[in-house]
Parts: sequence; C-alpha cells; structure tokens
Amino acid sequence: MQELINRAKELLADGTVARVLGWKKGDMSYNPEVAYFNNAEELEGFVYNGFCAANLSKYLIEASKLEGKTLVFLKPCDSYSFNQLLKEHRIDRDKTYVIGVGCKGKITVEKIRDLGIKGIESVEIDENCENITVKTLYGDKTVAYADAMLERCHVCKGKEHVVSDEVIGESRDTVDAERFAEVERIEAMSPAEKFAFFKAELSKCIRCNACRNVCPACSCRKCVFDSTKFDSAQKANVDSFEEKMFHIIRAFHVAGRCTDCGECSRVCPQGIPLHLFNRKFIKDINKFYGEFKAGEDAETKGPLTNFTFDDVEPCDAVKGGN
Amino acid sequence: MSFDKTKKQAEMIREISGVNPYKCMKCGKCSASCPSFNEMDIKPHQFVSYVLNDDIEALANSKSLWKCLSCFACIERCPRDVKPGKLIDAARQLVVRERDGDYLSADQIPEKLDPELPQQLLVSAFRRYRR
Amino acid sequence: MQRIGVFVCHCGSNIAATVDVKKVVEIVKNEPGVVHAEDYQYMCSEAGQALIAKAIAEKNLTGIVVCSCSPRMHEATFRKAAERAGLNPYMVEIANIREHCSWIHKNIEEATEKAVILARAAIAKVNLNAPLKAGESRVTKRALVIGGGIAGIQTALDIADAGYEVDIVEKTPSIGGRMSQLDKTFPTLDCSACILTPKMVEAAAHEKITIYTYSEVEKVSGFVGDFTVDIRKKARSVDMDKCTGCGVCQEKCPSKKTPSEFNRGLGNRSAIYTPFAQAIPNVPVIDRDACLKFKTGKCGVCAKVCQAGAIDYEQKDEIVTEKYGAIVVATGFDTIKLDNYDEYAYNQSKDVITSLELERVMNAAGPTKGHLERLSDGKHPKEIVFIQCVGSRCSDDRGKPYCSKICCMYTAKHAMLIRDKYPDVNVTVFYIDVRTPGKNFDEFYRRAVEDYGVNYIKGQVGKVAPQPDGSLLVQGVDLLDNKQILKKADMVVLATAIEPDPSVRKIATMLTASIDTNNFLTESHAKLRPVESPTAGVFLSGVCQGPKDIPETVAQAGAAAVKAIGLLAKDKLLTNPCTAKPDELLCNGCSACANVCPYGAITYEVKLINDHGIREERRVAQVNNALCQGCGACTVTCPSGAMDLQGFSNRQIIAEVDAICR
Amino acid sequence: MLKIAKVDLSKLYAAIAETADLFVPAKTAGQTNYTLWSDETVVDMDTLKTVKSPKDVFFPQSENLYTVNKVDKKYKITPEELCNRDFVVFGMKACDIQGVKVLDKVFLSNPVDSFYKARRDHGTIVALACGEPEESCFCKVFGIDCAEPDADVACWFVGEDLCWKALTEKGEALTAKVAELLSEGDESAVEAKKAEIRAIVEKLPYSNLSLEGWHGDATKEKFDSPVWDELYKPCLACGTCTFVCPTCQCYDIKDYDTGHGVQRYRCWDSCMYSDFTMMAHGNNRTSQLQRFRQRFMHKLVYFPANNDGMYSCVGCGRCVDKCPAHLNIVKVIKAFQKEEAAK
Amino acid sequence: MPMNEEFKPKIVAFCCNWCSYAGADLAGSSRLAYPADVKIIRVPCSCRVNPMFILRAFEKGADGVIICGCHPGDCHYSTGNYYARRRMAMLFSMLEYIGIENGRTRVEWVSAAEGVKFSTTMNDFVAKIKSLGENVRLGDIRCKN
Repeated sequence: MQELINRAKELLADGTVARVLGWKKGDMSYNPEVAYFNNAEELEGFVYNGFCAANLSKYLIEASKLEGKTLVFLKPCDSYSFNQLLKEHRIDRDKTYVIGVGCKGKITVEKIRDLGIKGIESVEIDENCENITVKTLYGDKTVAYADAMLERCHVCKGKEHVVSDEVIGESRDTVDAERFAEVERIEAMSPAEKFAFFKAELSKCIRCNACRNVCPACSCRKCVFDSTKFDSAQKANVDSFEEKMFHIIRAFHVAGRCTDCGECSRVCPQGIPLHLFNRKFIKDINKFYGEFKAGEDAETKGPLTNFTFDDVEPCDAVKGGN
Repeated sequence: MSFDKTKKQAEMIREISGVNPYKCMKCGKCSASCPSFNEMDIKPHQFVSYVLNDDIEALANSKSLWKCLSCFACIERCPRDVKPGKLIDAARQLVVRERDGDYLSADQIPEKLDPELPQQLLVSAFRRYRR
Repeated sequence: MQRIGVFVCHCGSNIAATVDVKKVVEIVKNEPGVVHAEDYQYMCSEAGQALIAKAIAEKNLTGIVVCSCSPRMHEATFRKAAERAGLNPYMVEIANIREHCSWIHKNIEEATEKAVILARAAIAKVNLNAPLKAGESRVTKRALVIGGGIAGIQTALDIADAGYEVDIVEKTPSIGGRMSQLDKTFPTLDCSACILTPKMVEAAAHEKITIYTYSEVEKVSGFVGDFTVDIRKKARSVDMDKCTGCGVCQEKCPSKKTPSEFNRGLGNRSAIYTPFAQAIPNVPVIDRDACLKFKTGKCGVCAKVCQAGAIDYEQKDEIVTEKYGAIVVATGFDTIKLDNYDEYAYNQSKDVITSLELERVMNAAGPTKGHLERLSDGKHPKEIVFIQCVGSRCSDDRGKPYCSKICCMYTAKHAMLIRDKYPDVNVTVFYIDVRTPGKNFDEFYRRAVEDYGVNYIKGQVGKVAPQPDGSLLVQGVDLLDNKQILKKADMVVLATAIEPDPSVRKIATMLTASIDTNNFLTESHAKLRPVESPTAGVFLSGVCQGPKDIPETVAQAGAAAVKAIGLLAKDKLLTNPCTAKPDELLCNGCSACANVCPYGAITYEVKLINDHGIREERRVAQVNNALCQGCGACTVTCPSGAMDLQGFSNRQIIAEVDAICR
Repeated sequence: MLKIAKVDLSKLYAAIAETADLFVPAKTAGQTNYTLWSDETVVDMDTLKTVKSPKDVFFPQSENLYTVNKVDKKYKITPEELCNRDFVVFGMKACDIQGVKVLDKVFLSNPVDSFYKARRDHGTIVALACGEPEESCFCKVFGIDCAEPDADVACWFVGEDLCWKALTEKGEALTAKVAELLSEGDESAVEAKKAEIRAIVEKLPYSNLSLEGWHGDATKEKFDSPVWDELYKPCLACGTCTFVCPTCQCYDIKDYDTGHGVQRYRCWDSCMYSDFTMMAHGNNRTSQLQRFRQRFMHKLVYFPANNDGMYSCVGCGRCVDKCPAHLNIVKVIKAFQKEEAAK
Repeated sequence: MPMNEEFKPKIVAFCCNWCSYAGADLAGSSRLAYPADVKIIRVPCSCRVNPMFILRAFEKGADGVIICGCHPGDCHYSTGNYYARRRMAMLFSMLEYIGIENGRTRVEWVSAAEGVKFSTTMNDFVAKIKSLGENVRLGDIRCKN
C-alpha cells in the first residue's frame, strides 16, 4: 500500500497527474470509500486492502472532464471496464494514468455478517490474505479470507491487467468455482422453478437503482427508466412485471458490453444475484457468436452490433425451440 | 351403402393416406408410370377422382387394389405430391380392416414364402397384410 | 392534443361486407383526440378525398386516420389529399382494415372489433405524430442495366434513345443472351439471329451506351438516384482496342476440347473464343482454365498468330466504379437441371435432349449444322417424342411450382418445323394442358396439329427407357383413351422448366431487392407496378421477374426503360423524411448506432451542449438525412433512447402496442 | 409483565392473525423484510435490522390513490378505499418506532394524509427490544432507548421466553385477544435484560457521536460549507439510503395507464434521483452535490427547524450498512466535526 | 375470465414494411384466413423492434408477440434483420431463462411473396398461444382488471 502512496506522490509531484482517484480509509476498518486525493497530505488517508472492492473505472467519466490527468488505480478486473468505456468514448485515455494494482480477491463485510457475526468492532486481514480476525462486541472470531470473498472473485477473470501504464503489486489466483455453474443450474430448472426463483429474488427489489448506478456499462446520461420521453419511466415497485422488465432490459442494454465485474451484485442492498442475468447473456454470446470478453480490448465490435450470415435463429436459441 | 358411410370412408382414406386429392392436376403421370396399368380396371389416375367423388364402393370392389405392386413409381414421380399409390394402399387397408379378423400375422408369413418371389412383391405383401 | 379525424372506407363491399363500418365510426368517435369520424363508400375516390379535405378545413383537423386498404396501396393518395387540404402529409396514418381484417375474417362481430382496435392503434399513433418535411437528394443521370440479353438490350436502347447514358453489364463475353441461342421464334417463325443482331449492333454503336461484357456487378451502395456500383471487368487476356476480330487465334488455338456454353455443351470450342459468330464485341476471350499457356506455361500460339498484338496474358481483372441514378435488372433465365428426373433418362441417353438443346441442333450454326440428327449416332430420327411440363407445375422439390409459360408454344414451333423440313419424321407431343393465350398463338398450335399432323396426346410420360438397339422406349398414358402407351422413339425432347439465372440471388442481395421463393424478383405491386422492384430506383426487365416470351420481354423492357427515364428526368428527388434523429441531450456518444448503420449515415461531432444549465463539450451523434433510409437499427442499439426514428418513434410504437393490448 | 415461550410463538402469530393482518420480519431469498404473515412464513426475529424499515406497513412504497376510467368521452374517478382492516406489526425496534413518530409529524399534521392516518388508526405495534445491538447502530445519539421501546406492546427476549407488556389501550386490547397464550412473566429478568442491552449500547462505536452544531438554525452555515464539495463524490446517486430509511417520506405521484383506465399512484421518491422534484421548468437541484446535501440537511437541519428540534434520523444505521459507496450520515457528521476542529 | 368463454389471446405482430407487411397484405388479398386475435404493427424493418416494445406488450396484457421480417439476406436495408436476429435470440433466451414459457415469442421470416406462409404462420402461432393459455407471468397485475 505504501508503494502505491509513494508512487502517487511522485506522479503528483512531477506534474504527470493532477489528482489521484483511489480509496480512502473509512471510519470502520471495513468501509473504505472512493475518494480523490489532490495532494501528498491527503494521500495519508489512502488505503488499499481487501475491502477496496469498488471499481473506479466509471468515476473516470466525470474525471475525464476535469483539467489535467487523473491517476487511477485499477484492479485486473476493473481494467476490462476501463477498456469498454474507452471503446464507447466515455472516457479519455489521454487524461488518465492507469496504475494496475495487484489483487488477492476482494472481501465484504456482508459476507462476514452472513456467517452470523454481529457487532463488529474491527477487522484485521493477515499479511497473506489467508485469514481475517474479527473483533466483535460479542467476542473475537476468525474467518477464512476466501469465505468473505465476493462472488466475482471466486470466478475471477485473471491476474492480468488488459490496460495499464504501470503495474504495482502481485495478484493472486482466487478461482475456486465454475463461472457458469449457477447459470447452468437455473437453466436446468423447469420453467415453473425458474420463474419461482426469479420471482423470489426480484420481488425483493426496491428499485433503488444501485445496480444500475454502480455499473460501468450503465453509463447513460439519462437512463430510459428515468426518462419521461418514452413513457418508459419507472419508479414504483409493484412486485409485478415492472422489476423484471427493468432487470431484463438493463441486462439487454449491457449485453456484449458487460465485463462481469460483479459490482451490481456487490451493491444490491437486498442481495439479489443480479450477475446471473448478465452472466446468462455472456454465456449465450459465447455459445452463439463465439467467445467474447467485453473490455478485453478497446476496438473489437460488440456482439450485438455485429452479425454473421448464419447466426443462430431465435427459435433455435431457446432450449426447447419455439 | 349409405351416403354417410361413403363420406366417412372417403374421409378415412384421406386420413390414412395423408393425401390431398385436390392437389391433382390430372396429368396422368401415375398411369403412365404404372407397371400394372393394363391389369387394372380402375386406373391409378382415376383413383384420385374416385376418392374426390366419394365413390369408395367402386374402389373397394375394384380388382386394381390387388393388382397394385406397391412399386411406388407413381408416388416417386407424381409432380403434385398427390401420390396415388398411397390412396390405393389406403383403400386396400380399408377393405382389409372391414374384413375383420382375417389378418395375417407375421409368423404365418414364412411358411407361405416362395424363394423365387421378387423382393418387391414381399414388401407389397407386407404392406397389404401386415395389419 | 391533436384534433383527429377518422375516415372509415367501405371499399364498396370489400370492407363493408365484413366490417360494420358504421359501428366503427361510432366507437372511434370516443377515442382521445378524435373530433370527427365518418364513413364513405370509397375514400380513395375524388369524392372521398374531398370529404377528407372538407373535414380538415371545417373541423380544423391536425391529424387524420384513414381506415381502409393497406398503406402500401393508398397511403400516398391520402397523404397527397391531406397535403392539398393544408395538412402536413405525415399527419396521416392508415389503419389497414381490408387486407389485415375484412378480407381474412368472416365473422362480422370479430372483424368489426378488430377494425376498431386497428383504428385505435392508428389514432394512438397519430396523436404523437409530428409534421415532417421531406429532404432532397440529387439524381445521377445515368442508368445501369444488368444483363445483356434481349431484355437488357431493349431497355438500354430505349433509355439511351431518350438521351441518357446507359451502361450494360453482361457476364458472358458477348451480349445477346438466350435469344441468340434460338433458331426460330414463334409464332412467325422468323430467324432469331436475324431480328436480334441488328439490335445488338445498334446498342454497340449507340453513343450513349457503354457495354461491359465478361463483367459482373461486384458491389452496390447508395440509394435511388445515387447508386455507386463497382463493376468487375474480368481479365479477357485480349486487348479490346487492338483486336480486329479476325478470328485467326481461334482457328490456330490447339486447345479445342472445351464444351461450348453457347451450344449447351453439344459441341466444343477453343480456349480462346468468341461464343458465336455475331458476338458483340467481336473480341475473343481466353478461357484461362482451358488455355495451355495458363495451364502449362507452354504454348502462346495465339500471341504468335495475332497480327494486331492484342493478346495480353498479363491482363488483370479491373474494377470500374460508376455512379447511377437507376438500375435495371435483366438477368434472364436458364433451364433447370434435370438430375432429379431419372425417369426421363436425360443423363443416360444422348438422344434425350432439352428444347433449348434442340434449338442448337436445328440451328445452321449449331453442332449438327442444322441437320436433325441423333446426337448418339448421327442417324436421322424417324420418331420424335416431345414431353411437356418437365419440371414445371411441380409441387415437390424436384421441379418448379409455376408454369414456365413458353414451352407449349416453342414445342408447337419445334414440332411444326420438324414436320415441315422432314415430313418422314413422326412427331408425338405428350401434354397435360396446351396453354396458348396470346395473339395468333392458339392458331399457331392448331396449325401444328391440323396442317402438319403433329400427334398431340393428353397425358404424361412416366418413363423413358433406353433400349439395347439404341432406341428409346417411351411409356406414357393417353388419358382420353384411358390407355397406357408404349412408344419406340429415336429422340425425346424435354420441355424443361426455366428458372431465373442463378446469378440473380447475389445481385438481388446487393440491390436489397426482394426475391420470391422461386428466385424471381418481386415487383412492387403484382398488377399496378409490375416493372418496379420494391427497392426504389431498381426496375425489372424480362424473365428475372417471371416467365415470359420474347414479345412480352421486349414490352416489359420498354416499360422498365420508361420508369427509369421518368426517374432520370428528375433533377432532385424528395427523400423519405422518416429518418433517425438523435436527441443530443440524451446521447452518450458511444458509437453503437454508427456501428450498426448500414449506410454510414451516422457520424460524431464534439459539440457544446447546454443540458438544463450544465454546459459541456460532448461527443454526440449526427445523422445525414440524405443517407439515412430509416431502418431503425440504430434506435434499438441505443441504450438511452437518444436515437429515435421519425414517423416510427419509440413513443408512437409503444402507443400502438398499448392500444392493441388494452 | 406477561410471557410466552419462544417455541409457542407460532401459536401467538396464528392467534393474532385470526383477527388482524399480521406483519412480521421474514426471510425470503436470504433477506429479512417485513411481510404479511401466513402459515408458510419463515419468521425471522433474530435478525436485528430488516433490510427495508417497516415504514411501508404504514406508508407503502407504492400505493394507489385513485383510478380514472373513461366512459365514452367522460371521465369517472374512483378513489382508492382507505385501510379499513386492523393489523399488527410485530417486532419493530425502538428506532423504527421513532421513525413512525417522524412520519406522524409529516403525515398527521395539517393537511392530514388520510391514507397514512387510516393505517395508523388500524395498526397496532408490538415492539421488540434490541437483544444484540450492532456496530452501525447509533439510536442513543437521538435519545432513543432500544432496551425500552415505546409502542402499543413492548417485548423482550429473555432466555427461552418472550416477555410481553402492553403499554397502550390498543396494546391492552391486543393482549386481551391473545391472553390465553400468555402467562405471568418475571419483571426483574426483563430489567436485567434491559441493563445488559444498555451496557452494550455504551460500547457501540457510534454511540457517542456528537450532534453539536446540527440544529434548525444552522441552515446557512451548513448549507454553504465547503465540506460538501468532496464529501458527495463517491455517491452513486442510487436511492438505497432513502429506501431503507425509516424516516424518508418523500414520494412522487405518477400515472399508470392500465389500458382500461389510469391509476394515479404514489411511490417513494429519493432526493438522490436526478428527477426528484422535477417540475415543468426543470429541476431546482441539478448536481449530485446539491441532491446529496439535501438529504442530510433535511434530516439534521430542515426537519428540526420545522418540528421543534426533532431530527429525522433515528440512528438505525441501515444506511451505514447498505450504502454501496460506504457513505452515510455518520460520515457526514464526522466530516463536519473534523472541519470544525481544523478551524 | 369465465371458464366457459373461449380464450381469445391478444397477439401483437410486428411486421417489417417491405417483406412481412406486404406478405400479410398478400395473405389478405389471397383471402388466406388467420385468427382476428393477431394485430399487426407496421415497422420499417425488423431491426426497429426494440425488446422494450415486446416486454411492453406483455406487460400490457399481450399473450404472444411475433416479429416478422425479410428473410436473412433479403433485408430491404440489407442488414437489419441480421441485427434483429441476434437481438431476438438473446431476448428469447433470457425469457426462457427467467421461466417464461417457450413459444410466447417468435421470429418468422416472411417475404412479400409468402402470403401463404404468413397465414399459416399466424394460424400456427395463435394455436401455440392458445395451447399455452393466458400470459400470467409477464403481465402487469394492474392491467389485468
């Protein structure tokens, strides 16, 4: 972490960058927040640890409008989002300085709480990110790092940064699950079971828009679901079709653009596994139109703005045919 | 034979054969192709009109039913997908069904076999007597 | 809120017999925005249009809905009527209650209910319509004719005579097409070459006509009035300017074993060849697949004997790019392959031939120098059987479901010519129907029977069996006699079905012209616009649109020319105003729309945007209205809905959906 | 003081549900929220905080106001019926109850919100003391005692029992209905439990947060502070904080076209949203800084200014737990403290 | 819906102007009947059909939605139906994934010359929707009364 701070100070000092976008220590050991650092002094509050899960690439849309370069720290998976945003002309590469940071998997306090741990006073992560010691009002607990890890880290995209100006720190292979296993599990269900599953999950939705607002692919200036222009604005949660429509259309709009960064599922206050929508589309795209990794580069045409003459017919795209 | 019964039989023939006799354009290619033409009293192309006119009794009594070799030449060559051979086969089945109980079972066949019989006739026989 | 008038047409009894039009009027009167509703016998009539004009003036209508026939039929009529009455033509919507309702439903209650719903959808849409203004685009005063047969030649001559430049692109080495392969033409029996050659010469000599032979259309872009076409001039290996057409190269060429395409493979040609004596241009091409020089590197005889030094082995394909205002497709036909018709023994016996092959046999320049002889042994035939409808009127996938139209007449012609020249030959024709509508056509057929003694038998042939003695056993049926016929013949001639030239598929795709299940190009309207493709600026000439004989082809060629001239005579065209329109405030500048635009109509610009008080430079999409054709691909790819399609906007379509589903 | 064994709670729920609708915290798809009780409901009294506060029992996230139908060219308006069925909310915590009091200030003062009032009139609250307060809790800061909830009935989990005490007339009435399931409880055990809870509260990291400087008269000073300039930046502009909050009461009124008519409904709105308070002329808060500031100014300055110093934050800590950007009212208060200290 | 009443499905058909709408016209002029439950919305091209429109139709009470366009390769705009094909393949797959019965949505390529195909397609689709019954999973409860 100190290496990151030192390097940031250097780049600020020599005028390469005008500001630094990173994570700031929170008031608890587990709640760092995204912050801009404008000088060496502010950088004293900088933090980088297992809890720094936030994908900073989307913040660069606003940062690109500022005077001078912004130094940004990107984890390997964040770099895919960065590329995708570059492809869509949403950020300015010339106004960013990318330091790829090593990542050993990211954890969240929600997962720790899910283990039944309450009244957390502090969390300590050991040197090698193997174990977490949790001090609570009701006694101390030890948790395996992997058990507190976000879903996305169990199916990590890899240790490589697809874009960066320099890389600091080592990454770790955290994959211990099959990426499409959950999607396949659902695919194997009967229509009634599928419907029941998604109804149970989506009826929790409170339409807070956190998933959309955190999503680097959902970078629209004005979302269709906020726009009064097409009579498509939605705000009410009516435990009916509206949520499904919102989530299906959102998944559709980011299909071929979603890098599977997992932020949507991370931020959902109701713990809805929203990535299951996006991952279904990714699986379909891979199957129908060939392997495609959104954000792997900043040039390739996305699968939904492309075609071949012998693409699969919609009736053949569904399991039972139409 | 009552009118209703005839209608029903014509319907059955259409159903068994899967043939739409209205598709026939009366080109005669079936009759032109038929190896048994000369032995038939009702010619293959006429079968279509008999079914169209619900004249099933005449068909059922026709010796043509038993002269058809089931060689499928007419089925193969019919340009309109009418396939008169299927109509003949269906009419035959209708008659066989009405005979009731007079079926030939598969194990009865070997004893009746003559090694000199042509294969095609065997196939035809199967189709005639199987059910 | 709009002030909408709804006009319900009876279309005589076409609509009124199944739709209770009075009831429709009563119900739609209560729809939001509707201030006027009435019905009339024929809305498209002068009187009907006057009713609309009157209502627009008296009720101050801002939008109208006409419940009538398909908009593809009369949308333009009603738009013009509205425009004359002072209303923007795009404030008109049509509810299709004829083709989509009265004509397909029998139950009056059901049809009326559906008509009301269709009307509601149109009303909901027009409530959201906005006046649109057509733009303008220029017209390139040059036409392209694809195909150099009689259809293409006639179209080109007619356009050129009207004073416009025309290019003909022909894929074979010479213009002339199928007609040049024919011996005589019905019903007058004049020599085909004698009437065709002057036309070919005229086209070649015409100062307004440029002919690209041995060339193919490679790429088409643009739109009506402004097409850009790449033409591939295949390497001829002979310099067109130097060659004098003396023919020595063809005589001396040592490779003479290639089947002649012109003679339908019945004779051979040399590797360097002109397809036939009267070829235009009279410049040979080298068939590089057959030429020894190209195959082995050794030979070069033609170069040695050519006094003009025209042989150029190094020649390369050349791409010519040209702009056109109109394109006429005249790609013609070929006969179908008979591989699936084993019963006629076409592939087993040389003496079973197609009618087009018989044309070559009968022709003095053909493989038998015009003598009627068996191709197997050169013997004079005594007994010839003609079989009609080979592959035509077939509903299975071996043949074609349509009638090829020309076979009855050319078979009568062949029978008559044979009987005339060789009275010792017996001619029998097996037919299903003899179809001879046309001026002097039935008389012609009757002459073949009555004056020339041709034996017409109603019935088909089931089988042609080659016999060990070289004869052919024809097994047919005489349906009128109810007899099977076994006939020994020396030759059998098959009236083979015709199909559009296979090249038409590729061309249709390039032109985005629609094609039917049989690969015939679709006309804009089967009756009223038979020579226009639904794709603006593309016209149809000859058999590419459907089977026809020569006089019909020439007539249609002229008609296509007139339509093309009508287009070329205009300096400007009004463009479709239903184009895509970006909302700059919503645009993310992501380029998704530009990625899917088939016309390259979308570009990006960095602009200063004032978004409710926030002023910033943004990359936003711009649409070129002259290029945009209004498909709407961009609108769906745009996640924020910034891109919308005028005339078919998101809100309009959603309003229609809502109206139908409620 | 009455009591019922924990194992018998399902009988209690069933007994209550016989005469009234019963809302309980229940776990569905892994999350605990208030739901209408039925035989199949998996009641979850162990989770301290439901994701959403129970406010939508009184003030639903979406509710219909009236329906407009078109009859020929005329319009027919049918108002939505007011709540006319008694209901019981079981398990509300002290902070959430304070939240309802905040809502009362808004909806029961003139003009009275008839929909809200009808629900308040028909609702009986059975409160539950917080057994294991958590680190994000700071109700003490607002003078709330989570060991002693103030409702129609107050309950405590003590050992294997639930202790039950009616505090109001409504509470007495409910108690009477379920009397046969209740037996006499031990007052002193409850007192011990309260002491235990209060001891934990003292140890909570936010319990001593100072609200100094936050009052109804601080508008200008707080509004113009440069602290906001950096503070809002991580904010995603989602509505999580407002939708999990027990006191946020802003709503939007919208129309829904059902095809047969138009339903005018209201639904929670969020000051974090770009179309919040959108008017014909546009929006009076155009930047996220302004929207972010609005929320905290409202909770800590504007609301006390209009309600005799009552804050519209109850320290439930849901926003602390749920904000995807780890921003929350505590961090805001602390940021201002730091700024003051620096001055 | 009373049990004794026959189920009359609401079916929305999006037809591209150049092929399928003309195919529907041809079906009309050829008097090739199909159920009145089908209501056609004219769009310039199948690529104009936004998945939002389809979900909207279901939300508002449609029981089936069919999208008809030119055959691949024959698009009036040359490539529109290729995009539509991908979009619909994705959407349909997603609808299946969330448990919507297969067959409520369909894409069919119908040319201007295929009046017969248009009619048989619609007959078949209506029969399919009737066999699936009323759409309860995608509708909005507010539209049901």
